[in-house]
Amino acid sequence: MNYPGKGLVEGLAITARNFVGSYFYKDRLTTVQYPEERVQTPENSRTFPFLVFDESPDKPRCTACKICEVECPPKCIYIVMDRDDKGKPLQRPKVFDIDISVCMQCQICVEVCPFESIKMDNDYEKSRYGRFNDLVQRLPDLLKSNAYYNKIKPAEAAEVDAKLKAEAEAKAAKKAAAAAAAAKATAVPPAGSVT
Amino acid sequence: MNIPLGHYLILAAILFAIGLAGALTRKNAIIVLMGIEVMFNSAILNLVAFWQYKYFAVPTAQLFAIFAIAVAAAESAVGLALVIAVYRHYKSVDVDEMKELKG
Amino acid sequence: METIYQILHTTFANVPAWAVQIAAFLIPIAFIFGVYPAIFALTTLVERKALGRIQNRYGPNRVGIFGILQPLADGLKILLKEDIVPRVADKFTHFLAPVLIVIPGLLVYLVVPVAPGMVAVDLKIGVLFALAVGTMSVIALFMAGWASRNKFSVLGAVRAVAQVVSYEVPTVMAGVAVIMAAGTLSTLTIVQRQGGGLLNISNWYVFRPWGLVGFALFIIGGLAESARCPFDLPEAESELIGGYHTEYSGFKFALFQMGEYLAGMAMAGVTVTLFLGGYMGPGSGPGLAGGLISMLWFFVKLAGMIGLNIWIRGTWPRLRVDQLMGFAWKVLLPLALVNIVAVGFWHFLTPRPLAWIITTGWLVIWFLVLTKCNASAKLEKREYRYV
Amino acid sequence: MNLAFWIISAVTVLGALLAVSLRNLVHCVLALILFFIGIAAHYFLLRADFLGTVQILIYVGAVAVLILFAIMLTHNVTGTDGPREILGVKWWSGAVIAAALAILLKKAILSDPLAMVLPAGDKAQSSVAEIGRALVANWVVPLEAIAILLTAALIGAVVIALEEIQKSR
Repeated sequence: MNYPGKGLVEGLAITARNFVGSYFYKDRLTTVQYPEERVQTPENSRTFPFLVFDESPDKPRCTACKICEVECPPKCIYIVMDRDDKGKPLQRPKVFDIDISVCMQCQICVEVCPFESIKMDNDYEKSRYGRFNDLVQRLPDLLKSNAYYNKIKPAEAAEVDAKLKAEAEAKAAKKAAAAAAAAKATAVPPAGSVT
Repeated sequence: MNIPLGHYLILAAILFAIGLAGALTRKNAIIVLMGIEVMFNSAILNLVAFWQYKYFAVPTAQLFAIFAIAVAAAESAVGLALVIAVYRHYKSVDVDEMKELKG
Repeated sequence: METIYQILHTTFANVPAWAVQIAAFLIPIAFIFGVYPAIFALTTLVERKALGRIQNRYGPNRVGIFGILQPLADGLKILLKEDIVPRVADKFTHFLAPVLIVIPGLLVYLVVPVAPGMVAVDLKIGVLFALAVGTMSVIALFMAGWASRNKFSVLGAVRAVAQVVSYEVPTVMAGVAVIMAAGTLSTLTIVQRQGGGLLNISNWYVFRPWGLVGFALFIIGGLAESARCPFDLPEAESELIGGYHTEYSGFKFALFQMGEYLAGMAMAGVTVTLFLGGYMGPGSGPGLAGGLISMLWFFVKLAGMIGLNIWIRGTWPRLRVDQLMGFAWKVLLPLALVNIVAVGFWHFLTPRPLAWIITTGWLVIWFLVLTKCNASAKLEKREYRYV
Repeated sequence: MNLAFWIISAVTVLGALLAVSLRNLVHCVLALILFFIGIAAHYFLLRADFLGTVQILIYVGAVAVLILFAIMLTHNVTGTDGPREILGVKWWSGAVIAAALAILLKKAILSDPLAMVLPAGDKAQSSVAEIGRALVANWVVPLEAIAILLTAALIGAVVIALEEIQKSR
């Protein structure tokens, strides 16, 4: 049946159905009431980088090699290597700043890191009141534990852990082999020296 | 209300004079038309005042006022259409510049 | 006013007459200035919530329980905002326009009866007064647009003026139908004529063939005159930024919003008075209880009309400018004129069923003719060269 | 009521004066609207409610809007009258003629005993029904003449305004 104003009437019917339905069927409402409830972010979603440490924040995986600082396209990373009193490099960052107002979340730092140290976070609540200093993430803000990494991205973290473990085992095996070779060469087997 | 009729008549006369002055002195055709509207309205005010003070038994004065308002509306419609036509022709609404009909 | 005077005079017998007179004078004014702006504030909230629900969202629900304090928060926010006046604007006119835009909206309520005898002024020419005052907002709109010295403002103002002037004609003609049927211009009498019948309902003018057409015309005209969706071309955001109120901020902008809503509600009130029987409804009548029920009925109907406005706003898309003018002059105006003839039929054909049949037939035939004549060209299936 | 008369009269005269003397055309129209509303208020004061409403409906709602549209279509808003021209010979001559007319009319009015007539009293009320009955009974021929005149004026205005557009195409 076709009558004048059919489209208008049908439109009114649809909006009326939406209006009434939104009170009875909660799944119609697409709005998330943000501070009370949050959307579960997908596992591979990413916001800004953070630094992973294994046991304690004093010993991050990062060695301050500055590869990420060089590779970062918008140059938002600034690293100073820590040195001891004699000026000997300690292979850990003294300063590690990421300006998240500049960072474009490209994940290139993660790609280039040889130590699986820098990873992408999925924490999206980074708004601050200031425009400049508040948006620079310092080393203490950036350091997060491996457990946290495992929590936010289980699959990826498990893969990384497995890889690191394999690497460590390979390294240990290599060391053991080298030690064994050395022991064979010196014919003095240092039993139990490699665990 | 104890305003004598003369007050209304004098008010209408003043308004009429103002409208006349506007129609005579201004060069812009639209303001000339507006002056004519002022004169129209003052005349209609006279009609209504006379109706109220002397001839309230019959509504004839109001009818005349309504007719006058209708005529004034028609006049202003045609007048403004003419102004627009003149503007299209001369690119101006200045009545002093329309000299083509001068002898 | 007289009724209020009577009530007060009988209730407070020992109060001097002049005090009662002043009170009877002030109460309607206080009512108009208090109740309708309050309804406006509530309407902004309800509208936002309803539009949200129509789009499957929650509306504002943060400030207070169910967001009930949202209008207060909005008002506070807009009061604290900076009031910016463009440097090249015509300062005085720019200032005057938002002040003037509220006045016509409030003036219309003077003649809208809310209960038996409860009308601020029972003018003999009430309907005409409401329609005439409603058109005065045109001037304020034009002042706002012109004084801003902004091409979008001027375009919006010119659109608004053209729209209001065009839609005023069919609206007034639709009102003429009611005036002819009621034989009076007084709003109070028009409402009284719609009383009686079954449950005080069956005599509403909307339940007459010509009344239904007039009702539709009046709603459309009211929407267009208050520049509400789907006739919100004067402030079409996608084309004109904000239309005539582009250059207004802070409290002046709030006044524009208020003026628009008040005008829309005023048109809704006049529609209720003319077609929906005003305060008439089951249980309404004189006396205190009947008066309260009458008032309730009036406000229920007003809320219904406002709800209809919101529903339409949430559904229909905006018209194009040529469609807007064509609709007013080619559809609504002929229909309104035909409607007046229909009232004549209704008045002079004596057996009621015959009047029903002939009036309905006349209107339906003309409606079909008008829709046929104004049907847009059939769109052919488009062939695209590059798919 | 007397006070109302004086206030409304002052507003009306002010509106008329501003309407013909301001330089900016749009300001002139706004002053003219003030004048129209003042006249409508006078009608209300004279108990011609219907006429006052018609005045607002037609003059404020239609004629003023028409003038505003004419101004918008001629985009010559500020006008060409500079201060020099405003106080020129033409101005003085016009003002003198208008003042002379006003004085003459005043003399004529005040010399007539009619000028002191007081209003007929409260029973003088306009009735819309009466007006309507008179319109379609005694005055039906003028009414139809007005209708034809308005139609002719409407068509004429459209033709005049359209002619030039068609030529320019």
